[in-house]
Amino acid sequence: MPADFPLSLLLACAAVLLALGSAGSALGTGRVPGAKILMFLLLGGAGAAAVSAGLLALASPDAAVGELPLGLPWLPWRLRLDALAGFFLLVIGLVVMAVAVYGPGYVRDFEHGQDPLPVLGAFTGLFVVGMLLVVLADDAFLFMVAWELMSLSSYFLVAFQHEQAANRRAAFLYLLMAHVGALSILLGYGVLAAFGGGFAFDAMRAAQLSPLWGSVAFGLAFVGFGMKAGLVPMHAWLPEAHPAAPSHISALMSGVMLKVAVYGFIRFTFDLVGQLQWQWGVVVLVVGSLSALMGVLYALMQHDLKRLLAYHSVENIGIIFIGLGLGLVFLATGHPTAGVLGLIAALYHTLNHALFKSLLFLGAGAILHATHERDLERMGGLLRRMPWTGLFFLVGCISISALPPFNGFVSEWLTFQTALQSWLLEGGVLRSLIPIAAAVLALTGALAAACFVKVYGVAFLGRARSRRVRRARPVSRGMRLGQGFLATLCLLAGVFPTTLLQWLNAVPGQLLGRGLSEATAHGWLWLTPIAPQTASYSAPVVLLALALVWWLSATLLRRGRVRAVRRCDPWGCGFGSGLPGPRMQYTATAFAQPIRRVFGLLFHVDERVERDDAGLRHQLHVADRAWELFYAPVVRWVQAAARQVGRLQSGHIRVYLGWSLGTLLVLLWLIS
Amino acid sequence: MNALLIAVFLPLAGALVLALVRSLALAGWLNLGFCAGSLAAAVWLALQILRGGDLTGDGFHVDAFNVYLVVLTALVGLTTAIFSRPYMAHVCRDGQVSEGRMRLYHSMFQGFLFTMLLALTTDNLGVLWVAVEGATLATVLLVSLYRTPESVEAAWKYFILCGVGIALALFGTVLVYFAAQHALADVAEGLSWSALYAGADRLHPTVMAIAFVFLLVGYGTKVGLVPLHNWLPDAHSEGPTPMSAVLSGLLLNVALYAVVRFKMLVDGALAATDKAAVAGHLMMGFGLLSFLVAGLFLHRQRDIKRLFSYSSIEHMGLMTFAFGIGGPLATFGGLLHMLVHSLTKSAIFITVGHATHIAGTQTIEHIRGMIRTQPAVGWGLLLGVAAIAGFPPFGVFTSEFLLLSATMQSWPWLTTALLFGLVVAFAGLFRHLHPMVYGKAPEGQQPVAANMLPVMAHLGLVLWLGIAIPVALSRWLDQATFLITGSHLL
Amino acid sequence: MNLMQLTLLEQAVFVLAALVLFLSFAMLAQARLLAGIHVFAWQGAVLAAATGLVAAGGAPHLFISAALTLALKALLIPWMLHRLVRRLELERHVEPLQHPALVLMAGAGLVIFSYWVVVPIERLELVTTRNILSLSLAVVLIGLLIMVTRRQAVTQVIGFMSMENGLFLAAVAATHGMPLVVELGVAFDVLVAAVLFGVFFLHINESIESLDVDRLNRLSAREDDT
Amino acid sequence: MNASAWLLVLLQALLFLLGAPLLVAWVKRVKARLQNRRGPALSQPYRDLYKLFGKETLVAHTASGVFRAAPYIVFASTLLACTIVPLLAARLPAAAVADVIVLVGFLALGRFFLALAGMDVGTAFGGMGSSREMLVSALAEPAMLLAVFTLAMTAHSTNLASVVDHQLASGLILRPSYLFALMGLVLVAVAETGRIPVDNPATHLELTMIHEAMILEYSGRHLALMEWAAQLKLMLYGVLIVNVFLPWGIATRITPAALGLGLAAVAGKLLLLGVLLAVAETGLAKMRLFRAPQFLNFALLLALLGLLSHVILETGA
Repeated sequence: MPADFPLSLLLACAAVLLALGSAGSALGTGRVPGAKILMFLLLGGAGAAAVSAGLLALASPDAAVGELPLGLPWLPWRLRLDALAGFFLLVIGLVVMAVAVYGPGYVRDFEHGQDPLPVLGAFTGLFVVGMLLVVLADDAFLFMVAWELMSLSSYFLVAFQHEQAANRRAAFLYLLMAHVGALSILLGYGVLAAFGGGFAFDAMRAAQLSPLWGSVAFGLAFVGFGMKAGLVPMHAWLPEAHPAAPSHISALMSGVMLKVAVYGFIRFTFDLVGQLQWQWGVVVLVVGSLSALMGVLYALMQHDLKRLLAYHSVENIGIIFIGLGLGLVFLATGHPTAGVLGLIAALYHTLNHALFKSLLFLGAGAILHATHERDLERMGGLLRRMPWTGLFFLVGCISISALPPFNGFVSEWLTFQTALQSWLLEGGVLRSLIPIAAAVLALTGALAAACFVKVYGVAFLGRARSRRVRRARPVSRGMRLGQGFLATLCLLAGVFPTTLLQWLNAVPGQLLGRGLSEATAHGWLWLTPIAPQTASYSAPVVLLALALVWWLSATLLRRGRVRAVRRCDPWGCGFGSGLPGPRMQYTATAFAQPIRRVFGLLFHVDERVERDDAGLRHQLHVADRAWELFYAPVVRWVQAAARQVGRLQSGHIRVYLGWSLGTLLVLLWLIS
Repeated sequence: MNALLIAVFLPLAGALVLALVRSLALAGWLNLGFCAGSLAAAVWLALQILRGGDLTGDGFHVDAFNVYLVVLTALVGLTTAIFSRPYMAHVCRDGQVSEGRMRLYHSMFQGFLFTMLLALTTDNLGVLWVAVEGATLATVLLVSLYRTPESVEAAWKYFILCGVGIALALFGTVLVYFAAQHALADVAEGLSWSALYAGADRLHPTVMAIAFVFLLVGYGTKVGLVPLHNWLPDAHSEGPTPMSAVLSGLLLNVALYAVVRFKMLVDGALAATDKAAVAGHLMMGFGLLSFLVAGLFLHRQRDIKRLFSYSSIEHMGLMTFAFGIGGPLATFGGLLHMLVHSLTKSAIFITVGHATHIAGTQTIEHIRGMIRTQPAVGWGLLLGVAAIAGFPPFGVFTSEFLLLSATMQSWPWLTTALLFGLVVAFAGLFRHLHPMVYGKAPEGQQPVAANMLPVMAHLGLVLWLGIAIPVALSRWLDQATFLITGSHLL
Repeated sequence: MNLMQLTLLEQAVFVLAALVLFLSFAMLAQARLLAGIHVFAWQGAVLAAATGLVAAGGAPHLFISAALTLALKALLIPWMLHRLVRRLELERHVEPLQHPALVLMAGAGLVIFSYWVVVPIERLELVTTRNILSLSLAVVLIGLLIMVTRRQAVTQVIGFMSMENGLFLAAVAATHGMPLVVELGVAFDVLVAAVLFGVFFLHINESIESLDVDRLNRLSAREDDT
Repeated sequence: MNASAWLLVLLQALLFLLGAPLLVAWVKRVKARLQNRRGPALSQPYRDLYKLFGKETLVAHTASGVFRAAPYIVFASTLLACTIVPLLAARLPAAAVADVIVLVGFLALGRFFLALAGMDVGTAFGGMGSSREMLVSALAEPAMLLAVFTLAMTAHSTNLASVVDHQLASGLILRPSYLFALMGLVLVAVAETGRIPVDNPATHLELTMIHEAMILEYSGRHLALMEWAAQLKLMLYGVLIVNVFLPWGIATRITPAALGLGLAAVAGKLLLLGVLLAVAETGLAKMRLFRAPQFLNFALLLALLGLLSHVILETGA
């Protein structure tokens, strides 16, 4: 019973209960005054409890276990909170807190719309409950229950604004793929359970699998979790579903739910399967690189802000899996230090992505809230309309573009460092494959930077392209606070990587029996993953130096003969008097056009120029190739099968009787 | 014993009484009252059995297995009666059904319950047959209650196909009796299941094998196993909705119950031979076939009630498969699935009844935006389908989890087939469900006076079972498992 | 086996059983509706006789079921069918069989098949009953075959009833009848079934102006047709 | 040692600041000579900078804070990137602050804000320039990193100081991988510093310009900072090439003599490099924008070849 739980686990359970309470109190919204505030208070409480539980778990040397009197009689729900689970609790908690602060302002739109607030709030709570329980689960049954609870409740959230057909379609696709993934995971657990004799994780850890069955289990889990995480080519649902949900939910889905999938993969591969094989690492590495590249390229082609961010989730998940793949390769070939480094890099990027992707989605939500616009082509000049959001969004852009001194850079730097350890490996193939993956990572980073120059430049800079955007108002204080919270965390995680790494070390410490002792050996100032002479990075100094140079140059130049800055019109580009209109600005599509031409064959581009009475009309559709390659055939096949089967129900009773007679004869013949 | 007699014969009395009651309102309440009474008696009986052990005599045989189904039958009967009272009143007000036929309806409702309970509790295989046939006769008139050409056609198909099937079952019963005559000392009890079970090993294997084929085809027709299922969607879709609820929730279970009983005998008889597991294998084959085919059928439906009747076929296939595997885990899962499926499916049919009243049609294309028109109905449908599709935290997931793990233990490769079927069926359900519940509300559709209490009760139970199976219930199921497989799970 | 070992009575039962099978064939081949009903009545009568003989052979309780059979199968049901046919002006109705030869071959095949099925029941004292079982199985299967091959609702019912005859034959000859309660229950069900059939004839007739079951296929339109 | 080392870092930064314009002037002059012109005096860039600092700074109405912050950020990040490159001496503490990957990061940071600034005013040209700049850099960055990885994998380090050390220690070894990496890096440098054939710093022809298009709206001290940063970048790449691939002459001990030698050596090498660059620019013509990707893919190919030849030829496996 919960009575004898350790403190960390108690806090975790408290988080679950608080989230449940938030779901419950949501049912009162609309009728009971203040229920809305209570709902978000409880949600925030859940987040805080999760964070504290996670920190406790990271600090404590061993795992906290407990049992709930629920589930199957012979398989009660077993909870286990070790460093890995703790870390992910931390990730979930932080974002949930931000969302709880942001939410009250954002949902104001829904209070008077016909999409009822109670539904939104209730499923948000359940969604958080599901994610927390997945992380806490210590047996496959509870894991699957929580996992599907997470999928189901998030599905309801995706379908929340169900009057647009696109959202319905997205929700259906999402639930379908989530279900397929879940069954694949279940099958993977089944293999482990068959060898370990039980669905409890302890039994699975003890299981001795033959390499073949190990690979089977790994493959199933990889497909299952990859489908949830949105790895190419299993990503099709992601860019559809994430934009469909309300923005703070998109933040939760992109920022946290995908991480829960990462958690599942790590738990399954690094913890349960046992004997690792380097081939797995190669698979993960290749798929990860593919996802990173395709994700960012497709993101560049989007001009719907939330869709673009969703594609960036594909990219960042790819980066995370690159790290995991490197870790797998190194661990399986007996280079624990490099392996641990890979795992750490992946975890670090997991945290970072959770922070900045949620930040960006909250920002997109703020824009949506203020302008009811998601289309970049109609934005512009928002920085002057909503300065705070603009500032925080800029932080998010810099972080996701992996620029120093923000957090995205650190994790990519660590990944590069891991890749550079490939000289340790024997096989020439691996040794040359890994740097190529690193090059892909570099390309991805550069393209991401390009993409966010586009986003920020088009949305926040320049001049407004539509009336509603021109009249945008700043959003409420709570919404700004939520973004600011995440932005601050982004900066901190970028500037104090060493301190963060000290916490992170506990994860591989418990999982693989060793951490990166060297990385943090030279004080909080220096991050030295392998050894000081190999590579080192001191984010605080960098930040300091940047600020110093900036200040120096600024102050020195102010001393110049002319201080003042005079405002004037920009150059008219030879258009004679006055400014060229806002429509003369580069659009998002135009910005991405060179890249679209360079990487043309990766997209399914449908570009046509039509002439109608309004003049020339240029239409451009960039479709995801994954559809025609992977999804359409399956659909066609099922339809055909259904058609064949349909003939059974011919409607003629004599045919039916014939079936009975035939069946009877066949069976009699069978048993004689 | 009294509890048993009350539980079984109260509905019979109800049938007789209701045949005479003219007042519609009174009939509705009486119907409800009789169901409540028999439920109370059934619970009482269950307590007796669980405390005092099996109860055999006077041609009855009650053990943990069938008392479980007795309670389930009585429960679903009651909730359906609760739903049926306002629903049928509405139907009657629409003038679809005349007063006289309402009397027929209520009387036959009770009659149907009586045959169900009799079939479950009797010890005499002949009486079992009579009862199941009686169930057909009782329901066939209800299927054609509306007297539309479609309903008549459906009733005719139902009647002929089930009649033929049941006739074959009788032939199988005769064969069993024939085998018994040369195996049992006392020919008089040659049809007593308990006696046969006691002496199963002495029954002539070949005769029993042939008999089982006939029984499987016969009762399997009623279970709705592919390719004997054709009557099922017709009968479900054309009859009044409460009928569909009890057909899906109860009749199929009882037929499956009969098959399982006979399987127990046949397994005993064939234990020594080289075809020891043939019965199980036949059931597995039928079950898997039905499961997969029905899943594909879901994609082609235009009528909402046909949709869910195919889903019933699918789930019956799953249960048949489970009992075919045998083994404690699979059987436990199968029993649990019987429970959750009956509860969920009847809840769904109840909701569908309201939905069809709102839309004024059963055609899926015209049922739109339920959540907007009447949120309670829309959400009921949505959650019910989510439950039946096997999403946690609903209990269907639990039982399917058990079935899957049992399959993984004994037939690992079949697991993939099961998972494939699950996905196909899920897609088939939701692709139709989505437009029905979501989207804008169509013009001119008014909310109806919907009584969602039964639905909430059922789904609540299913939810509870999904989150935690009470110890008492698991003991109960384990006892039943022990009866069927001869070994405990717990 | 040779008939010498059997008593006269048993031989007679054999003959009657063979007769029942023959009458099934007659029904299978019969094109005219009324004639079909008559053949069915005769089958009932023969069955009743066989039951009577078995009863005389030392199973007195079978006299009751003999009487029941006679009353139901030979008299009541044929009479009801007759009335219906007249009421629906179907006396002149003729339903020629497509490929009669093929159908009769199939029937013969079913006979052989049913014999082949029951052969493995090897126990000497069962030989007689075993063969009668094969006969009755054949009757059942042929009854089903009739239902498959005929489009006329009435003929289908006849086929169905002759299936029941086959069951009775098995019950009587192989197991000297079932316990009384079962017999009564079965008889009751058959009666109700017959009545219901009558009711349905009327409904069907008024819904599709004929009893051609092939025209009962509106429901298949409830599913996508592709 | 430590304090003096940090002083040396500052000295290096100062050298960069002062030397960068000179290098540009040198290239210009040599080019002019190759084209039979007299060309501007070597002091011309300094004069330009001075003039710009003195001029009034205009900012468009439509520009936001990003526009005004960008010059400082660009300048600062470029200067920081310079400080970690060993100019005179190999073992400098600054190299520990940030390794070569961070160096790439600094350049990326500068470029990010440069491109944002280009889009801030809201004219057509700025966006065009930013778009092109991001395309070029996106293709150049992987090539540069691959080239760098070749070094790093040989030296088992991304710390520039250690790389240079490793070079000096291992003496003159003809490595095919280095050859390819060097060529790749040169091409990247050409593209990144906006030289012919990818971009032409001397033109304001709308259709071809990249870098100039972004800073079109700048004036006064802002423009000066931007220009200076560009010059720093050129010198940075030059030093990177000459000192990492051919580090001989660089000081390994901090003594005046050694430092003097280092200064002479690096100056000589840079001047030579400048001549080469001038010759190349005179010989080549500016290419269309959509041929630039091919140019950079070639660079990527070279870098990749370098890496593979390192893996295949130079490691015992």
